[in-house]
Amino acid sequence: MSNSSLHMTLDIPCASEFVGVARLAISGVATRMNFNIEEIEDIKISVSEACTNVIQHAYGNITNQDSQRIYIQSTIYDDYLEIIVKDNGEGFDTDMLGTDEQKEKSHEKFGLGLGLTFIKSLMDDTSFSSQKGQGTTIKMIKKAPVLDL
Amino acid sequence: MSNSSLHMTLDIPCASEFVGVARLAISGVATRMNFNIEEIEDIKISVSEACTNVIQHAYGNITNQDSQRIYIQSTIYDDYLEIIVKDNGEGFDTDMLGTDEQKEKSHEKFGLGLGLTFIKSLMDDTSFSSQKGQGTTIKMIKKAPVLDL
Amino acid sequence: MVVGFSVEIEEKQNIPIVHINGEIDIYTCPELRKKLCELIDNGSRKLILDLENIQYIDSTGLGTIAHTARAIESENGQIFVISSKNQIKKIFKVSGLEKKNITLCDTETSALKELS
Amino acid sequence: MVVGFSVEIEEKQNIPIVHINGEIDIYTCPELRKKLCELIDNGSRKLILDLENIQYIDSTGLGTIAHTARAIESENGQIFVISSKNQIKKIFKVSGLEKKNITLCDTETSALKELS
Ligand SMILES: Nc1ncnc2c1ncn2[C@@H]1O[C@H](COP(=O)(O)OP(=O)(O)O)[C@@H](O)[C@H]1O
Ligand SMILES: Nc1ncnc2c1ncn2[C@@H]1O[C@H](COP(=O)(O)OP(=O)(O)O)[C@@H](O)[C@H]1O
Repeated sequence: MSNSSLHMTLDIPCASEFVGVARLAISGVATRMNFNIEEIEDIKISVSEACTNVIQHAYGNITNQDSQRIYIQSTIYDDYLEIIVKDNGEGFDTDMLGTDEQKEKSHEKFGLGLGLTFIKSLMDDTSFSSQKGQGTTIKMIKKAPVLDL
Repeated sequence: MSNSSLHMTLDIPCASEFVGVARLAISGVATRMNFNIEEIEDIKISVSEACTNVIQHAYGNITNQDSQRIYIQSTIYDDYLEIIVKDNGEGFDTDMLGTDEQKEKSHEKFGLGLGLTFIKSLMDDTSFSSQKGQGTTIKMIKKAPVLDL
Repeated sequence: MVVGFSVEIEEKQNIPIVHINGEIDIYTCPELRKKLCELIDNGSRKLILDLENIQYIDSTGLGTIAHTARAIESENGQIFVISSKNQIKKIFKVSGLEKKNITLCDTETSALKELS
Repeated sequence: MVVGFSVEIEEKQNIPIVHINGEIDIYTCPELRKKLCELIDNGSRKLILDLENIQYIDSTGLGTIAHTARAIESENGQIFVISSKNQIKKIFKVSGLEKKNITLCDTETSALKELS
């Protein structure tokens, strides 16, 4: 089944004042899928965390502000919502996730290393890919509510 | 001044359930500009009217559902918000706007010919361009609130 | 927050009061249109539409109200729209619909008074 | 609707109660952080954060609370967070912050009782 007819793309600046825009747009999509209020909150937080990571980590040494963007894509499938948050930033070595070195770095930057933990615990499936110099992509899936008929 | 750092693009399917998503995203942007509640309502209605027009009129004889999209762009400038709503539909002859023939057509389609009237009266500036076979673009501007300092 | 859309019908003094909740746009309009058609098919010629609890309405919603009003116009049908919100009054004014058999009222009480 | 963000401070039993309104995210956090730093700089070691009227909070908000708690930990400082919402309780649980000098309470009354 082709689902590009239920596909949305949002392209926002890598700036903290636009994270709320991403949250609002995605909550609009989620509402159309009959997710309940708590599930919509889970989705909003996860998208925010992914955007926040882009703002905090993705474009560290890249100075051209205009090219610093966050791409949010969502596709509605019969039984799940797929969300992709993508950047064209520096990328990073995903092997270092969970290591002491990463935790230390997180703390330096005022973070708690909670962003990815939140996404993993609030969404049903998460996959992460990153390439140095290419950028980072996080894909998350939330299962659609099973309706009582 | 380059403002692409304050530029947002939203690409949604040409489907009625996504008009609310456009409304939510644009209200998020407008909030960041300190528009008041009434101005944000004006902006939401105008964007909805433009999207509704795309759904009702743009892709009449085009059968490939996947390519039927609505593109919403917004750019924050110092003293105004610019919003563009674009489609790649059939386009139409803008000279017919306001004619009896158009009014009759509107009524047939359950419309009142109110969409563009609303946009013009709720926004500060509106411009419309359409080319047969190419699609339609509507550009609207809402002046930023003057802050009492 | 996006609120669910609902249309509920109550009757007072033999007049159906249509309470609408949520956002009236191209997505939700078909449901509203269906309910209004049912009322007219069942013989109602005076209707009260309560818009106090809607979060949003645009030309699609006004179009639905206008078409309903037009359908009952020849039989002296009338629609009273309840809304105290400035934004809604404003777009009714822009639309020019109020001249016809559509009347805006601030409260349910004043709508019922006008109808009795 | 997007609600404006505000942080207001009230004092009861000599304890500052920080009432937060709106959404706590990467955009609004700096303002919250600033207010919390001011309180600590002025000598407060016990704080109540009232999250009853926030519409949203994520790891950025929890990070700010955690950093504040850590700053006063060595002086027996404590933060009481008021929230009756399940969603907020859930993310506090996921974050593991509750183990430290941060306590979740359902109401202001119970927070004040714990502190006295
Ligand atoms: N989009 C991204 N670009 C570059 N690095 C990232 C990105 N997202 C996450 N990271 C890396 O993964 C680490 C873990 O992220 P996270 O769990 O959200 O914790 P925190 O943001 O608090 O450090 C970050 O510290 C950062 O090094
Ligand atoms: N995106 C579009 N694509 C093609 N035609 C359009 C588009 N937008 C508007 N139109 C044309 O302009 C007319 C006037 O639009 P409008 O004022 O919104 O009234 P209504 O939608 O009620 O007919 C429409 O009837 C239609 O013929």
